[in-house]
Amino acid sequence: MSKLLPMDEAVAGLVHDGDTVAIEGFTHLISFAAGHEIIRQGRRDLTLCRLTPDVIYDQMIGAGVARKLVFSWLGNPGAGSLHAIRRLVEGPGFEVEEYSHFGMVGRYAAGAAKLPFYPLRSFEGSDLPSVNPNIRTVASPFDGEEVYAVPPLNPDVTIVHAQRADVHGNTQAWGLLGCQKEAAFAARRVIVVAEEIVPESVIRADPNRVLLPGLIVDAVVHCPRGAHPSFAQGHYDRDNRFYLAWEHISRDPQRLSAWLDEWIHGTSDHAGYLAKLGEAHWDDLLPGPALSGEVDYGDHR
Amino acid sequence: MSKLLPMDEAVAGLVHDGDTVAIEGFTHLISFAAGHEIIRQGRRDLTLCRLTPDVIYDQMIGAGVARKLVFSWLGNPGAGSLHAIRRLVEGPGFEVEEYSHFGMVGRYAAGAAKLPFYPLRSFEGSDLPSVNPNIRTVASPFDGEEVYAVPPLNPDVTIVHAQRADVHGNTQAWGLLGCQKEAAFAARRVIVVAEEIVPESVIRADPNRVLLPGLIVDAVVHCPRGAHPSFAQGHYDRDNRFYLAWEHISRDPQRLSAWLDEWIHGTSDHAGYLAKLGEAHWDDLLPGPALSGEVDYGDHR
Amino acid sequence: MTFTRTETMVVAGARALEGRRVCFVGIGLPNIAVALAQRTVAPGIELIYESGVYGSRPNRLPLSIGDPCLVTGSLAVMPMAELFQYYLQGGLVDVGFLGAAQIDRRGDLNTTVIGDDYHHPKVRLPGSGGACDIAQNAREVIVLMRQSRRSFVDTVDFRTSPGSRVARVITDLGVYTVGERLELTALHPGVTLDEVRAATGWDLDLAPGVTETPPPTAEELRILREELDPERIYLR
Amino acid sequence: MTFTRTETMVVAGARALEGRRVCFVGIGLPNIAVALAQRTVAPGIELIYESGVYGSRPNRLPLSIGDPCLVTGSLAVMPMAELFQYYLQGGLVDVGFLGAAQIDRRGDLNTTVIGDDYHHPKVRLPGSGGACDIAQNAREVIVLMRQSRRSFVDTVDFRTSPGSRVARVITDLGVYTVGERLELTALHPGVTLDEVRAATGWDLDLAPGVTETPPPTAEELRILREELDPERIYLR
Repeated sequence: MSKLLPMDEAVAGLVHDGDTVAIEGFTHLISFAAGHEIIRQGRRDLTLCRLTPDVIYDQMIGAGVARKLVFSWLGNPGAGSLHAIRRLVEGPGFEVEEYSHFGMVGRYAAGAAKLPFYPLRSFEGSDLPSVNPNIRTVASPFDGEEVYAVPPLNPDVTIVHAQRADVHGNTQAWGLLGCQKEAAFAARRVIVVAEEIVPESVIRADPNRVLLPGLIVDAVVHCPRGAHPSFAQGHYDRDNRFYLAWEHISRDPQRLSAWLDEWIHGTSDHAGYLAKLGEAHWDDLLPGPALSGEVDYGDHR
Repeated sequence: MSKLLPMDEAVAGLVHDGDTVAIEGFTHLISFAAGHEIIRQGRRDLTLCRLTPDVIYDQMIGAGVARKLVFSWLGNPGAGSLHAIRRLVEGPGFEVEEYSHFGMVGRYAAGAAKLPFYPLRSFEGSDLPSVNPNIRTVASPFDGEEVYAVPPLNPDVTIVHAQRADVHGNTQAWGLLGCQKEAAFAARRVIVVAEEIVPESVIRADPNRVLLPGLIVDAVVHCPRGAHPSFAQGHYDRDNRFYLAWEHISRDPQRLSAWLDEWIHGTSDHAGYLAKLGEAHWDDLLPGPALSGEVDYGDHR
Repeated sequence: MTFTRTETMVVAGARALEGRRVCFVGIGLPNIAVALAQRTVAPGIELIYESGVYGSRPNRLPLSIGDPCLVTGSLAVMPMAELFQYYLQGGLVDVGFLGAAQIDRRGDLNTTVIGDDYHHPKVRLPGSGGACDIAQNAREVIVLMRQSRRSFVDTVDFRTSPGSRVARVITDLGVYTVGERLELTALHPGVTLDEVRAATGWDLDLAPGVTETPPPTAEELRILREELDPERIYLR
Repeated sequence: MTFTRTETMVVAGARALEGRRVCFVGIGLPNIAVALAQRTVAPGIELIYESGVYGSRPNRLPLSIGDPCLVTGSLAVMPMAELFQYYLQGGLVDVGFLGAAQIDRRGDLNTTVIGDDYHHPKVRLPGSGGACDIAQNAREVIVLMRQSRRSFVDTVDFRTSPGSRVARVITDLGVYTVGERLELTALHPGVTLDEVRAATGWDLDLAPGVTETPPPTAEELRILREELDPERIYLR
């Protein structure tokens, strides 16, 4: 049975006010298109989780969809700051919960593995445990050694962008994988957004390449270039000019609001956003080929 | 710098009497060739670790190389029993340490991650913790829930068979991966045995396919068909007739001893073993092709 | 049409998978029962193996749970750590399908040793493998095994896997549901109650209204004998 | 040949990697320093990034630690969980290369907040990212940062990453070794001790025999300016 849905239906059906939402992807494969649709639909009171909130969460939080942020690195990588988030964080009323990257990865991993905690070596000598009661210690039952631990994180919905999926949600990705897998397995509901929808046979030809099985996927959205301005390895490069421009847009609440009006509320969907961007925009973002080569699984019968 | 060595030199240099040794590979990619060379060189007092001791450890233990076995499933899969091991286990003096598969996987994973324990949900209501003091409980520092835990396992040497590696030890494998990665990262020394030695550029063309980085590899041995009678996905099938025959060889200590004399001590290396087997032996073990297809990493510059 | 009791057992095992989405396939007889189920009552069922494969569509009957035919054309192949953590412990497995050497009236399973002393066993069996992990993490467990006084015992010699999630036991003689304890719900064709009692090491409980297992159909037998196991590897 | 203090800092950072095998590259300036090191003193060094890449050979200067040019042609790309657990926590990283907003005399690093109250910061900084993880698990840590009274403080406002493994600090003014506390070991060309003292928020310790950093060579400057950063992204 096909799980293919348009983005607006997937978001309307699976993302609710008050949900804990993770749009993951470490610099790579960030589903901006899904974040934009969440803004268009006016969701409220979300708890947003991401290692690196990135420009997408600055846009979403600037648009007022969230009441809390769970994260580990709050910046515009290589380009500056996330001013919409900073304005809220530096003022009262907006909640933040902060870890290191490894701590966030561990939270998703414990959520995916249904464990009550995840042990790790970090935080020793850091002030982070003193401001986050969710960072504790646990003693080994073997030698008594203490390590740190973080609790599971189980989003209501995780949204994963990938290079390809079939209509059942069987999903493959290559290049940086971040903690997309852990965040998806930890979630109650999963939306996959894919550059390409491929026949199931393409997935089955290379089963070691799987990121997610359709088993855990609730909706599949076909959305080419849906990770813009982040990148999709082998498909398009990061639009770094946009990241640099965001520093200025985000710094000024009025410019931010105008940008949201023009690019998000002023477009009906990602196709509209892309049309506005124009095809020429991609001229220097498309890489040449660098093929993986094939391996032989063997027709063992 | 190349790490390529003949099997005899790799084993002579890296496997010592009294070592804890893991030859891993779950039914797939089991380095029989390395096990045979350990027999030829007359190692003694090894602690052998494997989820499924399989025919290779029955041969090694039958040949007298080990004093202890750490494992989770002791059988000849689909074919019967491992009689050489059973004779020792059912008698006095030979030490065993027994887990479930998940428990063994967790021990390697904790060893690889340098953690003092690995938490998991298993063993509740089982008698295994009552006979193995290394299976304990640990309470979550968040909600107090108790789960089970196993301690890290750090072999002195892990031996991994794979489809291909470069001379630096950068290794790729496909098909069943077992816990080869965890067992190798957990080990103090690593030997990679490969069906094919490929240029580094083949590895770098598909970096998501990596199993092990050369960083943790001490020696690379080129040994085609070195996993026989187990299999190498896409290269050759399992030699099930041998597994069935082993049931009878292993049941009789004299036949076992004669088999070791003829096939291991009577051959100087794996090339000799293969020559004795004969090329016609492979006629119905070679699969037809089933290619993975390629992905595009993109020449991002 | 004649058929063996092993065939009836495998057919009953296959039928028990109707409507299931994800089945964790244990070592031995479960392999052929799921292969039959995929071809009859459960064409959409996805199979998962402790060897690290999900969504297998084997082109032949697998000789073991690590057969290369389970890999080629599957949906996902992964390190065992991922499969045990995210699929099994993560709660994605509807039903675990296990065999055992001994079962007792509570459904506890023994695949470790025969005899009272673990350290000096009469017979050393393979051990847990993934069974203890599956028994605790699959939503429910179905057991497929041959029944005799030696395998159906009052209390297992060693509790490898807890019976807490065992929901059904299917043998070559009949079918049991398991709540607090095993209750016989169906006798296979040609099997008598006396015969079952003689093959049970405790005072047998009967479910209200014991029925007879519908015999294997001609199509089920054809698939088993011609497609799946012409060399009688599992059906011996 | 003229050169800037930022260039001297980056060159000194690159030179510090001589003889290292595996370097964990943090956000910001470390990126360009390791790129220079790969082209000069440490051609065989393997780079590892928290984004999940090992053994990168980028065809251009990466714009961030998640640039696609780090992936294509690398030796291994993996889930972050694997990288943090098996490579970093597993003890395979010789040296972690970090930046920071504040450092204090003990080498503790702050990248979280400026101001005394975490909950109402004067300035909210990015936070730990992987820094706290690297600081505890790399065998040793080198810090690369610009020096001023605002960045070199007596006690950091927030201890994001412990200084316990910080072995060396390289700034635009000089080089420090770190045992119990920072000690100045070298001044960059043209920098006076008074200038350094004025840019240090505590009573500066000097190592015995403070030397001068050898100036950037023409070749180092050529690589930086022509090959690596012609648009002055890092060298601004």
